[in-house]
Amino acid sequence: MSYRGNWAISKFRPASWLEKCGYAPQIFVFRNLESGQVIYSQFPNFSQRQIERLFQRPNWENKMPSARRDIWRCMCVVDMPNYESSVQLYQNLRRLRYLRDVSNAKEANLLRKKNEDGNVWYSMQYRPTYTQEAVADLRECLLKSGQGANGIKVHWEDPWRMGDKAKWWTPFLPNVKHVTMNRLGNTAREESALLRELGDKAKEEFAKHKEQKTLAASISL
Amino acid sequence: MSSRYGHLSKAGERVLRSLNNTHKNLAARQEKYAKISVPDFIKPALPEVKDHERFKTCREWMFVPGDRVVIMKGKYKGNICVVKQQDVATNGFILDDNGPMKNTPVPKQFWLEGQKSHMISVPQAVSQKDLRLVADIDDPLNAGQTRTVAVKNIEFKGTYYDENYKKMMPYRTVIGQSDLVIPWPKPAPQEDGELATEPSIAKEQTFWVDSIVKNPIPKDAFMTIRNPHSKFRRGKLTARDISKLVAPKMPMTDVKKAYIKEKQQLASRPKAKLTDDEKELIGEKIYQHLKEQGL
Amino acid sequence: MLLKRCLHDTARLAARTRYTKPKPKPAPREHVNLPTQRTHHRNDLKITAPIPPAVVNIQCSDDHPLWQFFAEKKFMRAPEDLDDKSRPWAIAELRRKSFEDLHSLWYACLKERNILARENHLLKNAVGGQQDYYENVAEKIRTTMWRIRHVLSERDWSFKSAQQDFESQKATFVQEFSADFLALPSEEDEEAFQMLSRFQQAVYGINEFIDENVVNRNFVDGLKHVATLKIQRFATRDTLVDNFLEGTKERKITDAGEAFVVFTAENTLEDVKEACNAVNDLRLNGNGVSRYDELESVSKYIEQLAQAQLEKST
Amino acid sequence: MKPTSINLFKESPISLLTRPWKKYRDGTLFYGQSKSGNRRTALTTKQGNKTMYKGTRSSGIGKHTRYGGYTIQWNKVRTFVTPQDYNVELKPLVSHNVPELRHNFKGFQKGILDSRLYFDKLREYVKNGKAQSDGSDVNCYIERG
Repeated sequence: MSYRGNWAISKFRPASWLEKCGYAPQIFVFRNLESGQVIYSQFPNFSQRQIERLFQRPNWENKMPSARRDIWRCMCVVDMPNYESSVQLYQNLRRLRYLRDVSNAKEANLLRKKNEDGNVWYSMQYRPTYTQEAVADLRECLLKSGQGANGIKVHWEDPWRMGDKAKWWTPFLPNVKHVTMNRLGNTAREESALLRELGDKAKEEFAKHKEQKTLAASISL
Repeated sequence: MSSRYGHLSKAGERVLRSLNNTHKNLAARQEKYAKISVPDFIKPALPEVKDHERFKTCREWMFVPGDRVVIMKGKYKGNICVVKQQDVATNGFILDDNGPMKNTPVPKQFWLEGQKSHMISVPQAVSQKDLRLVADIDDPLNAGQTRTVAVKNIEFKGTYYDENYKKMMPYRTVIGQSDLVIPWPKPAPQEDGELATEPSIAKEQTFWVDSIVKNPIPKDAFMTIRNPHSKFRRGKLTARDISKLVAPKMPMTDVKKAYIKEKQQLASRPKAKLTDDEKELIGEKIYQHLKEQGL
Repeated sequence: MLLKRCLHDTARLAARTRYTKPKPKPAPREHVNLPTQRTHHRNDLKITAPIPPAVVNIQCSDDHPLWQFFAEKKFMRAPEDLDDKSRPWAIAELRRKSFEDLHSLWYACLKERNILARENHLLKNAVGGQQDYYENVAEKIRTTMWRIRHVLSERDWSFKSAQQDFESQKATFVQEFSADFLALPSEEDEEAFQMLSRFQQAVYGINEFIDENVVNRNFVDGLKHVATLKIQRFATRDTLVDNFLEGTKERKITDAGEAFVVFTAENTLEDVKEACNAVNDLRLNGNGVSRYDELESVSKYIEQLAQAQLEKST
Repeated sequence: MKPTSINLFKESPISLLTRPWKKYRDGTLFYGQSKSGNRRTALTTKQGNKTMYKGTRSSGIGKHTRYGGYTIQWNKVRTFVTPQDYNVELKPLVSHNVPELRHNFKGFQKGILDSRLYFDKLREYVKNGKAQSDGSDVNCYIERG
């Protein structure tokens, strides 16, 4: 049997499991530095199995990326108000990826920027369109997440990558908060620590939120 | 974006340069086609000169912008013009409106600001041999008045510091009349550039020879001041290297040894000296001989 | 077809017996574990166009260090805005600049060349030009830079050759200075002692900043000579100093300890007198420094002096 | 059978070895047949034996240790020493309106390297201190070195 990476994080996990195991209601988006491809994860890390699940139709333009940790960098972290919505977001993102790669592949291909040969624009191995699609997908999911996307916070590694904020985000998703991740020091090396810190903060927030809710419920009683 | 690195690296430079080396039999033909392909409004009036033939000093140029010259040849013969510009590519001079002009059509994308018609008059460069310098000199007949003359030939003599050009310039004189100096025209004043240091700061002295004991330069700086691995510093032979490189002396053969010994022996023989008697004898003999000859 | 269906139905009904009757539905169970995962992806998701990155989100401070690669914060300067009139620094002008100034100038040149190289690269690649506007200016700056190196190298060689030739010239140099120094009238004392301090630094390397000094034979000799000069200057004005000078061998101070005492005295008559008295006391006590451990004792004195000064300042 | 080329007989090995008219650029004698051969091209990374490493003129700031580590040798690391008090007023060029200063070494045989000149300057310094010389005038164009 081939190595499938970290077993604990290699499959889909429901909300209750995530809460029980001490994860925060977050979704992590990683991007590949070489090819620009993107993977979504429920955990602050990822495994080979996740990659295999996500890239269902690999071809010469959209190759199955390797799980080398040094070529993946966290692109953004989305803090959701509760575990159910985070799982829902993950499912929606996965669904959109499926639509792009499998069922509506032709339609998705029409939206991509092409080079003079009619192929997806690239420079060496790098195809920037995949990262840009991931941003578009995230926006689409947040738009459809319901309740006006309240209490959602997006931590961006680089605000450049989120696209024009005034054009794409504020008019449609005024309640979504955008934050830039800490960029001081060697963030590439200390990424896991950074993500853990973000997770701890999100958990605290969630606990506070929950407390308030129960308090409100008790008062109404 | 295509990337060209010719300005950063010399890789492949020789090959590219060799593309320009045309055979001498083809040069004329190539020049002809090059001339045809250049549009009329860019076409220079004079043939372009090679790099090493281009004028560099004011002695070569003879006239500088601001000089008055008279045209000696062609349609515009006799016109007195002012030199506006030196044309470096053709060693020619571009003159003011009195000089030769050419009416040519210009495509719209090359129109100058304020241009309204396709036709434009472009000044044509004039070569040095068709121009004579015009100067005002004191009239020898009417004292106190000046006369405008064209100078046939110019000669440069000596140098002096020119306040206007801020450098050493030669005296420009009429040939044969070294006292008749034609001054260089005053150039138009220009503002200091952006990269120029303030003059007073540039000329301020901040270094004085102040010690015979302590080097004025920190030791660590020498690695960057002089390259210890420079190719001009190579090739210092040590004694060991020389002993390795120089072939040992061949031992002498017996014959050679004997020859040298003989030579030494011959040299060490006592030299015979002529005594007075012998000299007398020789003299006598010569005398007899001459006598026989009848001298 | 119709017949077939009819047969199909009727045959089934005919075949139904007591045993083939469907079982009644079971009663709903009470303790049922709900599925852990009940959410599902939405079905109204749409593929949208990729969102390109945008620079507008990024705020750049005006003092960002990378601005040093840009002239006037422009992408590229127009060729007309370039400074093509100025000339490179002349060697003679650079010879008059201190090392620190030349070092600064080198960095100024380097920064400007970085800017020009950037612009030249853009011209050759992004714009597709063939001209050498930027290279011509950069070449001038390069001239300044090689001249800086040339001047520094030359300065070093001239220092080294002068240092070699100084052995033979030292005696006359020192003598000339002594004559000049002693010839200055007493009104110009301040000037004279400034001259002396420059002289001691130039010839013996005796620095006014104590911790920059290196104690060697030359330094100690300098100490003695400077002390002698000081005494000689005041000897004509006071009999005590004159007598003290008479008492020394050949009217010179030869002991390093004594020289140090006189050297550290202030440049006034009173202080010099005091120093003379102190030296006399030293002599009475027989506290001379032998010639063989001069260097050690002088360096010890210097250390003590430095410490004393440090304590005073703190 | 093909007849042997007559050219092969014309040059004896000794005459080939001693012909002095063909030389490399650095002056050493050339003994080969043709100077425009493969020999004069640059060494590439693909040539040489398996231990040959041409290098890329990059890195080399330390050593690989056993077990895959790397120790940096700081004396090999490129360091840029910036001036301690940066003089902002100095710019890379000088105005064209300022005459280029020239030094004149009349009476000093070795020019700027002359020791006598050095002593003279030292004497002047000891006497006058840090006094500006004639060249500090903006319009000065020639000065004693």
